[in-house]
Amino acid sequence: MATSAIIFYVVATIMIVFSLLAVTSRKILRAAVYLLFALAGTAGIYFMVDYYFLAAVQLIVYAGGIVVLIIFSILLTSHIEEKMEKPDSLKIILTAILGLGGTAVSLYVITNHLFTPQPTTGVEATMSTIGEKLLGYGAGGYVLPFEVISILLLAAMVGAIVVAKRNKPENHD
Amino acid sequence: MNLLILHIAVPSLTALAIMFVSSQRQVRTIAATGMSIQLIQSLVLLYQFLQERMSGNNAEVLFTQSFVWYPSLGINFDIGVDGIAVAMIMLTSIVIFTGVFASWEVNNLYKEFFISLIVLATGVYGFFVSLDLFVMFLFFELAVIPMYLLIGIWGSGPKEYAAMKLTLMLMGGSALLVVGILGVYFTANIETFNIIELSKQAFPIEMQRIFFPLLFIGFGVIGALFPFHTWSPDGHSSAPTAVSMLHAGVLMKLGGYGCLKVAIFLLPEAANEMSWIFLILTSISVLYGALATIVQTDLKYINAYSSVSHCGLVLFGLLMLNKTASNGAVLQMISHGLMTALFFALIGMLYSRTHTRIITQMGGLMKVLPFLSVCYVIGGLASLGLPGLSGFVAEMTIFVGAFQHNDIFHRVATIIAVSSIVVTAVYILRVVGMLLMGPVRSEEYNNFPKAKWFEKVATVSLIIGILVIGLAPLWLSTMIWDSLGPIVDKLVLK
Amino acid sequence: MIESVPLNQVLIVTTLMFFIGVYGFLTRKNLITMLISVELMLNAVNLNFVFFDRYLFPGKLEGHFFSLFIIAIAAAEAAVAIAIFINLYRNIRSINVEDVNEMKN
Amino acid sequence: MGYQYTIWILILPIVAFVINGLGSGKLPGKISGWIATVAIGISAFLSYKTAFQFFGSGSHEKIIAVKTTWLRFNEGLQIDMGILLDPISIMMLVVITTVSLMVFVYSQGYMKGEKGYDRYFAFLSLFSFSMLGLVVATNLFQTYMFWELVGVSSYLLIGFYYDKPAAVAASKKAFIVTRFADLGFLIGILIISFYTGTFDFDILTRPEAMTLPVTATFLGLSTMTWALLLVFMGGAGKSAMFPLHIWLPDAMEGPTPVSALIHAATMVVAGVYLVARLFPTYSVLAPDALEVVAFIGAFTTLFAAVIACTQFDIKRILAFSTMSQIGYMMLALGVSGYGGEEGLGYTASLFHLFTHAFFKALLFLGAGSIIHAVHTNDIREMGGLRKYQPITHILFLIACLAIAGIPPFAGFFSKDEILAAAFATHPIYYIIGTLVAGLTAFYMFRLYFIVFWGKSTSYTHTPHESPVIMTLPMMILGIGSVVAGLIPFGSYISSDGVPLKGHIDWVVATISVVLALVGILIAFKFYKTESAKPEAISKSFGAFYRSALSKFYFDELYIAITKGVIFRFVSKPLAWFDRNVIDAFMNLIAAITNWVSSQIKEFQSGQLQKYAFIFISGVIIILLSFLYANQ
Repeated sequence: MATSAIIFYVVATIMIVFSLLAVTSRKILRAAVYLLFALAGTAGIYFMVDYYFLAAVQLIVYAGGIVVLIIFSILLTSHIEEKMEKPDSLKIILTAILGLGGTAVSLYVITNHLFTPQPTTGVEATMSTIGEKLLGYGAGGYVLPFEVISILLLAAMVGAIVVAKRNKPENHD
Repeated sequence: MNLLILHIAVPSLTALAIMFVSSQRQVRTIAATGMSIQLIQSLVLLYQFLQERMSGNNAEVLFTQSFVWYPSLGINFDIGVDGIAVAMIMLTSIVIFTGVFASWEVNNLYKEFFISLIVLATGVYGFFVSLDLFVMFLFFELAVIPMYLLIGIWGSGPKEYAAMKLTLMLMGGSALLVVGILGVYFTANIETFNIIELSKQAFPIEMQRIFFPLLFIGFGVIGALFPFHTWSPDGHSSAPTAVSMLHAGVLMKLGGYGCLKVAIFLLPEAANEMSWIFLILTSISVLYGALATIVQTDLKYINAYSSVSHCGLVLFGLLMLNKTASNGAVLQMISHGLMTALFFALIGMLYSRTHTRIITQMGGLMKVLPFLSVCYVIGGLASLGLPGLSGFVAEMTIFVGAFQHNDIFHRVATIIAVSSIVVTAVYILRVVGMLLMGPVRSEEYNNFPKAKWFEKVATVSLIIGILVIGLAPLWLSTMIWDSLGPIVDKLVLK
Repeated sequence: MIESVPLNQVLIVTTLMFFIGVYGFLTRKNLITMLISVELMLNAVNLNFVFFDRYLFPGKLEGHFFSLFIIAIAAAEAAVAIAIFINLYRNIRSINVEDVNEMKN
Repeated sequence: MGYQYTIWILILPIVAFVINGLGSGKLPGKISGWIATVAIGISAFLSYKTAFQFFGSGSHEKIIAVKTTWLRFNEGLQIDMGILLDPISIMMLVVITTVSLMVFVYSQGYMKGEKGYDRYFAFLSLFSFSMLGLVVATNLFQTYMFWELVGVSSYLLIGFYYDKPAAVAASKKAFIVTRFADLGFLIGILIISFYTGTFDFDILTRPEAMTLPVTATFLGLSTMTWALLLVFMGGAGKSAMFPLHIWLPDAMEGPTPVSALIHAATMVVAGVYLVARLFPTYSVLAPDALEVVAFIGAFTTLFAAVIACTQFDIKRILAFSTMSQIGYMMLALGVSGYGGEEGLGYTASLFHLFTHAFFKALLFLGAGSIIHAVHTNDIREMGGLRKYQPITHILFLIACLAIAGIPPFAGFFSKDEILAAAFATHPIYYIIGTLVAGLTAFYMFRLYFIVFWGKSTSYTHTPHESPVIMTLPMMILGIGSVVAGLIPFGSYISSDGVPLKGHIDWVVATISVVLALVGILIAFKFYKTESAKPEAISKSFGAFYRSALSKFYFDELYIAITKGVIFRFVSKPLAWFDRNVIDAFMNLIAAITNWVSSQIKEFQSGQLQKYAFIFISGVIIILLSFLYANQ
């Protein structure tokens, strides 16, 4: 067995375990931290498939941005020591059945489907290629989605500020 | 310009014009003008139609025109009329014309009232002129929806209940219709909703067995087919005068018309095969409606139940599946339309004076309101089938046609239906006796205002219609007969 | 890794991750933990894109860019969501999903 | 010379109806009466002209004077409007126009100053039109149409005093009972048309031309017999035959001239006319039906005569007498054969119809004259009127003698023929007929003696003789009652169109005249002066007398059936059923829908996680179904 395969299995196991912990942990801050590990594992896999830029973005935005954001919001809204109440068992069972069923169906499809790679020659995901593609407006260029995402981010930023900002006292009755 | 498009355009424009004026005077002037134009152009249409037929134009439908509307599904705005449609349009024009005059004194939200009323009429006209099943259905719905508002807002008594019940039951019928229409459309698989085109298709009998009942009951609900008639008494008794007139006079006819031109026309084998089931239902409805009328005390209930009986006769005639009886059924639609409109108009006028519709609380109106009473008697006599008035022509054509059937079952059913004429006489005379005759019930009756000019216009136009058909029925009967050819011949051949 | 681990096996990992996210989304009551579950699902989808790209269409970068954009959108989403949560907490002193029924009725 | 002008016989009365009807309340003074009278007068003149032209020509063939298609049912069946002239229709034209004219003139005096004067004449004109249309009908359906119109005019005229509850009830009853009979008539027409494919009298009354497969039977009788029986039911309804007679006595609520015209001379004999019109058909295709006609006729004649002996209302006595006399006519038709001497009954029946029209109209007009003078219908409140009303008295006496069958008055000849015809075929019917002849004489003279002789009652107003406008028509009818019997009727009207030699059967005549004289004598003894004998005799009959006085309780029976059974046990439950079962069922559907929706409303909980759960389940299910479909 190749080393890379072993590494993959290890990383994959870590990701799955921490994902499970993230959705089951009863301490909310811990859940956030487990999420961080799962995301970091993902970044690791990106490295393994040679998408270094994506891996970096994953680490910066997800691990560095979103998780921190989540942790801050937890700190703002919850007591860290407080244990969340356990969801009722009926709900857990039903949801587990649903999840397992979904998994089973998906796995059935995945294992039974024969994937045939397309033999294409193309570009490597080097930084310069990514940059050219991202801002290219010729064939295969992504400038339009890039710009759209920019606007979206701007809008989200404005929106977040508007929503989260404290109402002025005169409006607050 | 095609006269048929004008028939849809004029009411639409009238309704639009009403939107821009405000005073009651202006509103009703516009409504009356629009509907008078409509009446005149219907007469022109009738004249032109007869002219065309006389000059030897034997096409199935005349004045056809087609506009592509939604090509990918084959929906076209196809219009065209045959003799039956012309007759029904004529009826509609008379009834809506008189309906406007009968609602001359609507004071509450009069603008909206007239708009709804005329939109309803537009739907009816559209239904009769269109040849495309989809468009037909569209107009059918257009006619049903304003009914809800008209009863719910301007009605009396438990009006919300009645409006809801009526609309829901008719919508239930519509639901069956949609299924039936789509069934026909997809089975034919020729990418068109045009009735004439569809009628040339041979539908497999298994499919017909499924969709014929759907279409027949779907239209039967609005034609007051037993046991789907119960919206009729509640709806009519709560509806304002003009709405009752239009509803019983015209809207219920959409049912019979649809049964003939859609259900029986498109699915003749199933009609042949299954007519007996519905024949039993309609025979029941004829006699049952009449018997249930005898004990009613509310004038509108009386008329509603008698409508059940009379409209039962319409479907009964159609189900005999021969030309004579179908001819009679169409005649009966027209005759009943005029008659029942007259009744409802008169009931409204009497109610506006006595403020009750319970016949046991009234009496002796003949002395104080001679004009209206005489009109009522004429309507009653037409209803019980007096020769010289329209009811006789229609009923006798149905009975004679039905009795020519070779099957003993059909003849027995005919005898059952015929016996309703006695029951009809009983309830008509009961009403006339209690309501109009006898001593004047109360002192204040003497202060009743006499019939006003618009009331006279309304009743007299209807009575003229009744008399014309009753005295000289041959032209009308021939006109309908010619148009029945394609429909009924198909039944016989197969 | 591409040569040594077949596509089917890597997809198993993403599937598991996705449905773990679903499970969390459906069982958790705290809105923030629900957000965490959503992030898990998004992450699983991202991985799928990357895998399909690398395994089936080597040399093309569509999957790569899709993932990139998804990460960006996820960031935006998280920002707005957390803003809403905080506002919500301010108003009803709770970020329990079952308590959020102000707009019902 | 053609007969096209006969159309005016029909048009004039209807024009009078339209003018009077539209101008109701606006026409000045008595102009409406004159319009109607002039119109019917011209009609009468034209009828006489037709009669002279037709009978003068010597041929008795049917003539279709006018014919136009009114409504077409299918290729074979159609309703024609036309005028058929043959001996019986012309005879009826003459009778109807004559009696109508007399009644119209009389009414101008009788109805003077009444409210609704123009309405009255409008209705009368309508009636004359309908009745004339009925008798000249060229086909069965035209007959039916005018039959209905006659019924409606009768309804309108009986209910003329519409603010009198009794009149309203009577008119309703008359219409509904006859309508019920008409139902039979209509079904009969339908059956006939089904088997023969025609409504035309021309074909229907040529038995030799009919080759119909009368194979179908029902309850042992051929369907044609049933059809003709049903047609007879219609006739029996209009002619007030037992058991459909109950409307006629009540119909006397109408104005008296109306009773004279409609309920004595013309409309009530329409049934007889109908059977006579279809007589060849009856005779050849359905002799069984004729048996029934004879039986019903015989029973009614006796039944009505018995009741007539006990009544006290002058108009009701006359009404029962009318029933009894029409029973005679039916009896004669029923015992008649087709053609030759066999057909004596047919001739006799129509002869009696003819003479009866005169004397019965006269009796009613006389009764009207009396009522006009004393303002009551009850003969117990009358008496000694011969002093006050000499002209009425004489004319009434003539009419009584005519109806009693005393020679040489009109009734003698026709009644003798009937009895002779009955004697030739059915002795039982002959015995009944002769018995009734005696009874007739008795009750008519009972009436006569009580009213004109008897005790002299003290009147609040002194009775006076009626004005000339009323007595003149009575006189003309009186002349008719005397001489009508002398017409050689058989040579004009016979069942097969071949003239029948009329002769008097002296044996039969003697017996019946003797019986009639006995009847008159008894009446004279009992009622000439007041005496206690009638009281005693009626006591001795006990229950029988009481039930005859109450018309054998038929009214009560009918009310029990209609009010009790149909109204209470059919209609009421049906109406209840409609509201509480069918409608409730519809409401139940609505309620169930409501309930279901209130149940599933829970799905719309606003709970995000539930939505997501269902959403994901849905996705999985769809996936699964795709998988399943792809295998």
